[in-house]
Amino acid sequence: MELTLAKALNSGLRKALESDRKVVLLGEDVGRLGGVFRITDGLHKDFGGDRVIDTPLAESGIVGTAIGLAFRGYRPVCEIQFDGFVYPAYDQIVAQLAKIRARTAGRVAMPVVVRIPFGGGIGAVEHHSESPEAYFAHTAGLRVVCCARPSDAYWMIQQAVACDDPVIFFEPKRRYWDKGEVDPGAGAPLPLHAAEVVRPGTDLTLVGYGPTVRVCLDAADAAAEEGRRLEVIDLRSLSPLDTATVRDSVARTGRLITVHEAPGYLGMAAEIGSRITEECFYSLQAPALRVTGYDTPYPPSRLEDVYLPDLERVMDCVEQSLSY
Amino acid sequence: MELTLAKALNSGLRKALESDRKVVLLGEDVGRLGGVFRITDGLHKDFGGDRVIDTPLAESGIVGTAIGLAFRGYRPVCEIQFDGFVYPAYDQIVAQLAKIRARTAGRVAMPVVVRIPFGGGIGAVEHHSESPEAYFAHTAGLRVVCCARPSDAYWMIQQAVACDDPVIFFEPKRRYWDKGEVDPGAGAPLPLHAAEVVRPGTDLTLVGYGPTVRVCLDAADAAAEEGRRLEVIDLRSLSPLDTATVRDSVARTGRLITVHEAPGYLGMAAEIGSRITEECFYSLQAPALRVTGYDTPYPPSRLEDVYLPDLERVMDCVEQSLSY
Amino acid sequence: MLTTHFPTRDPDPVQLLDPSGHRVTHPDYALDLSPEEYRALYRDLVRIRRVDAEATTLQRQGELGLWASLLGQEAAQIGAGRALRPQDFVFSSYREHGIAWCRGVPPIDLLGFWRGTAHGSWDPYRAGMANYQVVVGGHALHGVGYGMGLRLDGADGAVLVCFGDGATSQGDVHEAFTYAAVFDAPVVFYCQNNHWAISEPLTRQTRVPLYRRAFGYGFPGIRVDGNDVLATLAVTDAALEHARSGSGPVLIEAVTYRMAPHTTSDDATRYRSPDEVAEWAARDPIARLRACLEREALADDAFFADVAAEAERLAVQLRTECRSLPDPRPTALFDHVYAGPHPLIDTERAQLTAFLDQFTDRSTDRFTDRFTDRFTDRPEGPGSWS
Amino acid sequence: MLTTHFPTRDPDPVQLLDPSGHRVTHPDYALDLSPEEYRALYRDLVRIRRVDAEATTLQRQGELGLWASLLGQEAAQIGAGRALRPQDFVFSSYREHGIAWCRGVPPIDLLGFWRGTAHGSWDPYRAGMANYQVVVGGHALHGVGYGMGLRLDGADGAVLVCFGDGATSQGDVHEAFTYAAVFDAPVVFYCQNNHWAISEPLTRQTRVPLYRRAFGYGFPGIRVDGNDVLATLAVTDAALEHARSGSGPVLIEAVTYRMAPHTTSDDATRYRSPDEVAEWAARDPIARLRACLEREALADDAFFADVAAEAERLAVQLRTECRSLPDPRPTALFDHVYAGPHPLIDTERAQLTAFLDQFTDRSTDRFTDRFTDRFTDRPEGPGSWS
Ligand SMILES: Cc1ncc(C[n+]2csc(CCOP(=O)(O)OP(=O)(O)O)c2C)c(N)n1
Ligand SMILES: Cc1ncc(C[n+]2csc(CCOP(=O)(O)OP(=O)(O)O)c2C)c(N)n1
Ligand SMILES: [Mg+2]
Ligand SMILES: [Mg+2]
Repeated sequence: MELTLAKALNSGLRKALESDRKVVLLGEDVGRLGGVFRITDGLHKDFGGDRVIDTPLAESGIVGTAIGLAFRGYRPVCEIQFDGFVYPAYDQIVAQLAKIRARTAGRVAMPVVVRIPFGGGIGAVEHHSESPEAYFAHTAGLRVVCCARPSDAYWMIQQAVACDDPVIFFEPKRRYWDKGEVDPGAGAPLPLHAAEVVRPGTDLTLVGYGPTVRVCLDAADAAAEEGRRLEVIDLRSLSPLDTATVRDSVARTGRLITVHEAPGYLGMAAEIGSRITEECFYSLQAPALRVTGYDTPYPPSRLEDVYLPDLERVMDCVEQSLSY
Repeated sequence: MELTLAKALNSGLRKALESDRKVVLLGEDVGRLGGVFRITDGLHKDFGGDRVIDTPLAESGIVGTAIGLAFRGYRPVCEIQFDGFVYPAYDQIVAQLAKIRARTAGRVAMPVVVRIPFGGGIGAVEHHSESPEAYFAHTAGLRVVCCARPSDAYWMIQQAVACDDPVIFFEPKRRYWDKGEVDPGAGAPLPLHAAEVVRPGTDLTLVGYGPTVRVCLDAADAAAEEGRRLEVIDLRSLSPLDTATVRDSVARTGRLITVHEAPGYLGMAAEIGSRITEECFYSLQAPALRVTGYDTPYPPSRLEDVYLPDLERVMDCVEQSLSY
Repeated sequence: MLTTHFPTRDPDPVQLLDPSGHRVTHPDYALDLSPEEYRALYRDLVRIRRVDAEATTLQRQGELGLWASLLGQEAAQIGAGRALRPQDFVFSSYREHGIAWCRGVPPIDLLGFWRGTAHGSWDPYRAGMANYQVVVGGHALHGVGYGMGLRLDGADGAVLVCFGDGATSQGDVHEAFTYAAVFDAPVVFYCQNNHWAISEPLTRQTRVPLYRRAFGYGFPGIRVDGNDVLATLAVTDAALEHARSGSGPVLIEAVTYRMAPHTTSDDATRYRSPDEVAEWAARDPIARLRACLEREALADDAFFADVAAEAERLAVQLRTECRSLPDPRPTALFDHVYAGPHPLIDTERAQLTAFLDQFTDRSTDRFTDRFTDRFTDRPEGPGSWS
Repeated sequence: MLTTHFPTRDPDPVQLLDPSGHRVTHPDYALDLSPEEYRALYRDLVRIRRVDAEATTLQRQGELGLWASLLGQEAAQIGAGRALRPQDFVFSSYREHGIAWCRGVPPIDLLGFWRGTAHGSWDPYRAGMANYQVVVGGHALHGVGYGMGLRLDGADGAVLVCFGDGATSQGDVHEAFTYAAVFDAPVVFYCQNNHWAISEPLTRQTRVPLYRRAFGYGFPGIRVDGNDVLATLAVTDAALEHARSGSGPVLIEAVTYRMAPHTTSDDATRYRSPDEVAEWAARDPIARLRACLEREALADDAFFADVAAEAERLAVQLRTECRSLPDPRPTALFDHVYAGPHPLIDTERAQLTAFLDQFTDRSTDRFTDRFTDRFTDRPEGPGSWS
């Protein structure tokens, strides 16, 4: 059936709540309102206030109590309302959630999911359009994933909930209303941490995730008109990285560009570039390049189109790569 | 005169307090105790409790009130007692301190220094040996620096205090008791954001900062015995990066290894590797390599010698680089 | 000086004007206003409500990305705002249009934030008020630090820190209380309890009235009727004076109600009953003051007509100004990120400039089209963006 | 059920044994113990003090990296610990050796943490107690979440969350209070106010007694004499019962004193007076109970001699066990970071193994030397590492 990405997440969460009574959702406004993006719409009504919990307005509290619930055998799914509001929970995420399994020598599992709608492009005010994924991907003990399309949203959220490790789950908020085919009967097409070649090509590898996958696909379309065949990879997992899929692609194409909205300096593209260069040193015909947000705070919305990587900037970078 | 790194910081802070009455220090135990590492020893006595402020035990409070003091025209220097305790202040640092200048269109300056003793090797318990620098270096609006030797400690802390932007100032805690020459009469030898070639060489560039500079120098010594001349760069500034100094070196040596204690995944070495590879694509004879902490939580202290990059691991990597 | 002792029971919120507009007295808070002052308060209330309504309309018409209405909270804000003196300083959330109004912030400067032309459009030092804070509770500690600075300077002012009922749950607000108490910072914490934090009722933040928190830190906590502009003025005035005189912080809980949805993106019918809204509509702060002015013959029909006309003019002007608010240049991205030079920023600015130059001579053109339909272009879908 | 009303003045801390060892009564807290139970408490106090002293010695001898002594806080911890039932669960900081003792954690399992062989050496589920928390206040919310889980399960237990006076300043502790109050979580917050947070006196955290905080959230707050093991037992017992019965959280402030430096790395003479320490030495919790046992003829000399001998045996055993605590294998680094497979971890484990294999057949040898003089090797210099 055809679903929006938002609705696919909603269905995936419903599935998770149905399959395991230890699954609970918690966050600000996730109950009667169904979340400000309606990702939990209807779940409070159907599963009740004990399973879909409206919390006080305190993010450290959301993650901290989720940790305690996990100690007690629950599988909490936290919603952080917007990317820019995850920082008050940062200590609980990086110093606690990520480390408790190791601290307790594996005796205490932390099957906690932290959902974060992220990225820009919706014309919002300050702190509502950020891309903080690198802060989490750098943290040992966490798994970090990001869905880009409805089918992945549906399956990946269920895989994240089923995972026995903490998963930071990024949702591309400006793609919530994108539609796509979802086949609930089929079973998850890929493991949680696999990248996917979403468009095969031979001349250059474009890596994106979340909101930039579509930007990459558009660039591949545009390039095709000029006779360039770009391969597009939807990274899906930001930590651990599916190095093999990217490596195999770059080994064939000899060129790599990573596209993300987060600032470039120490962003995901830096890790991907470094790692792939180590592994594909002799096949690379150009340095790994990146098209990213600028190294500035996310600007007021009237400037976000300048800030966000778009078709033209990707094409510009493709030219640059091909010119080596 | 010869000073320990700790004492050099202490003297630098004293200088800063003397030169500008708007400079105030604040943190846990920085007053009568002089800080758990004695970096502020004697300053409370000499400048009083209004300039050297013992705060409640709350790190968000330390940075948050420092921001308010900066709003009022002060130049606060915060001490975070240990690396692992900076996360409760993360929101104030990345969502407030880093962004207020941009938010206010330059009308409000944020000359705040956040000092963080960081890194391992002192046999401490959990959360006392971490290297969180990448979390800050990825954040636009912050400047991030790290001293490695007493002379730099003395000058860089004064430069950081004099800087009109927020500076995250990392101090290599296991080097606090290292001694070195400091010449207070001379004037700062380098700008705050310059890297320094601390040992010239021709065969390979080793980049370190903070605690790993000495590891790199030891490796250069060891390599010299085998006839290899390694160039060692003390990075000093983690954001912005002194790309020119590293690039010029790598253009000559053709090989680059970055060494840090933080986990490798999305660590500083990823950025340095990516950026230098972009700029030196044709001069690199081997991929940029890295010797870093493993991608695990910092281990219990009986394992830290395994975890920390040391001479042998660096030499191993040098061999690997030279084998290309 | 205000009391810090335990109360033995929760007192009624301080009131100087009852819901039907009768002047009442309170043992602790006197207020002696001239007829002009009464009228001035009324004018403030009406004008800021009109500004608010106009902004809501402008949002509906696509001129603003979002708007957070203060409807229902005018008295809570004008009372507090008019108690401020020039030497005071304010740190607020995103809904304190009435406070900003009292600080002399031109209404158009409020709109830039919601239109997306700037994160902060006014000069905090000129207004004596920081730009809006979006992170709930994020500014409370800034207020305390500013207050510590006032004390170190031996200066006379106080700080007003405004936040909502929801914000009281944030760790930072607790740390602000703690630091303020320990350092005797001259800070008045002004909590507008409007009963909702987006969809969450007060009971999701607390079991007991919020003013009580103060006792746990050893400073006075006062509950005031937030729909009574005389009471909010008198209480805030006393609290600021307490703070300025060196006695440390005070917490005020102004009990009021958010009549509008959380923001223009919100659908409040999903979580609250029309009955509740109607109940609070009957306690309208403007109607209450008007009843008093009429009863006490402090104002005549001409005055009310005049105020209405003035408010209308203000709205027309605001609309015009809003529509002509210029978009920032693309490279404004890089302005003000750092005070000093920064090689990465310089490189990126140069890259962007060169990139834009490919498209056109005038580097803004590339984006002009997109900007024009920025908000109509917005992705479809339900939501309550805050 | 405990009261949540405002007190009209700060009551004296609850006491059942006065400083000279007389049994006194308290209107709210009765305690009826058999002679065996009195003696058992005494034995706990003496044994845990001896364990603590031995650990301090082991640290001085280089066997531990650090130790945080509970000296002076034995009654605060044993009283609370003995009020716990098997169905309860504890989240604590790094100094709660007495609580851990009562939970049946073998003393050697405490030492692994301080020696650096493991971050957490005991099984939290077996002990009913989480491993030590180093981030001050970081565990308070875990306790509340666990308590929310107990409620969802319809289970009977309660949670004891232990922290210090310094920890009350942390935002997380406030959020824990807030969540516990809103969700009626069965949590007893047990604050050992030992008057110091490293070098900072209580006055740097609060203007008023800490137990008062509870009133701001609408749950009971109780101040108890933390050097009176009968009082801490009775009060904690009542509070746990309150929580278990579904009435929600309680805050206990146990007023005590940290007789030792903050940790073995600290030099407390830099910031506090010998007089203050002497004053509290006179209120020693063990001497107090012993005076009572003697006065009431609840124990004889043979008993005291027996307890002393038993404590001594415990110390000798602990020393032996500590010295033979094995170091972890190098690749233990990678154990337990993730539950499931993880390619990066697998790669790094393989790299480390290959790297170590270069040096020796048995991959641990390379590090054996270094480990041996790990703590003597430690960098020189003053410090108060926590
Ligand atoms: C730290 C943080 N978390 C979440 C949000 C999203 N958010 C914006 S306003 C709001 C509710 C605020 O309620 P309250 O404090 O009562 O203020 P009010 O909006 O009622 O004036 C929320 C949850 C935010 N802005 N900041
Ligand atoms: C978040 C955090 N900040 C700072 C520290 C360093 N530190 C360790 S113990 C301590 C003092 C704790 O005082 P208190 O809460 O009173 O507990 P006590 O040590 O007296 O038992 C400090 C500042 C820490 N462990 N965690
Ligand atoms: Mg509200
Ligand atoms: Mg203490």
